Amino acid sequence: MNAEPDDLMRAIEATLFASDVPMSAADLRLHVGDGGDVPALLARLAADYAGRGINLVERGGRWHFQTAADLAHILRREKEESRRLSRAAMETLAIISYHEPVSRAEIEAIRGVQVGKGTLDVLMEAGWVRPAGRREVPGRPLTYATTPAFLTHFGLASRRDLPGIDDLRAAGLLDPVDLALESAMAGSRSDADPEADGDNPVQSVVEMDDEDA
Amino acid sequence: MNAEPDDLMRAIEATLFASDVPMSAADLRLHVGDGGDVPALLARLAADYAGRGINLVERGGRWHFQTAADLAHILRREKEESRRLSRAAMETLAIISYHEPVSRAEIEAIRGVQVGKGTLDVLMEAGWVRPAGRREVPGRPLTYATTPAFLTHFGLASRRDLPGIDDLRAAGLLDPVDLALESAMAGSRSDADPEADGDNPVQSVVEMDDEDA
Amino acid sequence: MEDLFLAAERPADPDRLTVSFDAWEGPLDLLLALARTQKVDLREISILALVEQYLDFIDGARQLKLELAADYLVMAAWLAYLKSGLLLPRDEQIDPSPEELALRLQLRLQRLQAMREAGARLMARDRLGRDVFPRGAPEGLRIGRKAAWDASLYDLIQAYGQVRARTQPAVHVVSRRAVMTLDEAIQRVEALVGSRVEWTLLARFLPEGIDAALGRSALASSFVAALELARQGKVDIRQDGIFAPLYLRAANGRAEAQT
Repeated sequence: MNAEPDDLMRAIEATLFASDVPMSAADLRLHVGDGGDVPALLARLAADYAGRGINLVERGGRWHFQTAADLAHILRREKEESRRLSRAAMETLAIISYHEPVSRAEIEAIRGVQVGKGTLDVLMEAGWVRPAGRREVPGRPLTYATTPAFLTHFGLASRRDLPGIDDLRAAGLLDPVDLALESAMAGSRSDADPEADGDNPVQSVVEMDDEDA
Repeated sequence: MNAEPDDLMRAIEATLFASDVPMSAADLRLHVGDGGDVPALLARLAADYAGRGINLVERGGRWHFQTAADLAHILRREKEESRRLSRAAMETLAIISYHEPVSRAEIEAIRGVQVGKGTLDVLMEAGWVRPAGRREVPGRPLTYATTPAFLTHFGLASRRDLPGIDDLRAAGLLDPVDLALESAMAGSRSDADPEADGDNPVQSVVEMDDEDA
Repeated sequence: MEDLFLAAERPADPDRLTVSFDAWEGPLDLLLALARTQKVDLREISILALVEQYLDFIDGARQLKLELAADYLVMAAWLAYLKSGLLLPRDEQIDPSPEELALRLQLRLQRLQAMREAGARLMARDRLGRDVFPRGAPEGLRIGRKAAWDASLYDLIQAYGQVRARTQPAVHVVSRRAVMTLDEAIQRVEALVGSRVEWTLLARFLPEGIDAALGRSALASSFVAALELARQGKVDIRQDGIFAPLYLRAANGRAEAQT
């Protein structure tokens, strides 16, 4: 790109840039006029842009600009976003992990609220839950189970490592909702306690249906 | 365009070229990575393209490629002209851009007529004007300001580039009438007094953040 | 616009006039158009001359029986007032002075003119999509967002604990709170008021030495009791102002009847 671009070349450059379709030398002449050697200028332009991030290329007699092929990867970036599971998804995952293989109807019976289809989709997309065959009962419901990736993510050697009901009770995690509500209302744990959010039973009472992830 | 473009510069060039919206340096870093002086390379790229048929321009901190202005005659598309702004919309846009943030009542005070409901709608639909919060005075009126798309469309690097804004300000023509009246009645202090600007508390209240682009 | 104005100045030839006030966006716009005909800088404009121009114009329009919007007439009235103020000898001081009003009008015209010019200059810039063009067919950029789900083992077991806790039968116990019932309070207040003729604070009717919770209940009940007794004509209630203390005494009639 050393040469001083002359007006016709600038016009060709701009026209190709602004056009939404590739253009032949004849198409270009309709815009920039007849007074010059359009093919030669196209060749010069192509040489100017060789090695840059943008290239001028010819395909079947039509010219267009495109980004350099070796840079395609930066135009399509994947970005990882850390997202928290919704409460519905978390509870559903917990039920599957404790009761697997378990059907959707069974999950709903345990949760006490319906399980949206999106909730299971999120868990499967996360790679933590898989379909685990059909149960041989009327309706042949699909059952769900956890995956090895689930164990890996939660740092478990096996499902037996999950704390049992007695452990949960001892940890206060089975406290009836009303009691938990009272202590939450007492205020001491509301703001400062980082777990208060997940803990807050008011939310689980109010939120009847699951918000899908 | 003499220097051999390095990889990061090529990546920036390709990304801006492929993008269908103007991009800030931060936007670019999402694609090209953090490992380089993006602003410096943008300046270098802009210099590379100066004088060509395509230019790299900055508008309100965001960069995009566009055709050179002097080539408008070969590229201009007549159909775009069919949707001309009404005079009311044009004046309202001018008032908002020179006075922002500005309330509807203030716009009406300058134009001497009510601002029709459609006028602000048209400007917001065009993406040039946005609501800019409420003014903390009785009635808490909503104020309006321009958007980055406004700068992009009108080819302004920042609001400081608004045509004649410095002259208008120096002449006191961006001051409210009451304030101008006061200083005119006071007589000795002329409108053009450069000190008047910083000196006057009324003005600093009315022009909330006139300076930021 | 200038043509329209000139036409309007010749009301003698009404057939030629097809003036529509839609051509102006309000009186200020019309004034600015008239001011331009003075062909001087707006700062040197003769407001008096402008006022006359406007009044003539409105007059002409009226003779043509054009329907004028109210705001044009309001402006005309205001300008007529301004004109008389500017012309009459000024012995009496009126506030604001006609000069100030004239200056204010001039400043408003300058501001409108400034914004009108600014708008025109803005529109004349090299506008994207009209004079300069973005790339015709950009490939577009894509950032694929891949969710990395975040959950800890604690979240998991806690969620399970909550599910179980929620589905366990809950036992509700309503704790008993000390209250004074309304019946109790009516009996008490009625008995204590007796035939008392002097005004007595409502608070005096509460039991002594009760705790705060019961005290609040007793106060609320006693207040309602007092209202009920007043309704029955057994007590009078007095309050000297909003939130002021309440006083009770035996109702006048009853007290008198007993004395």
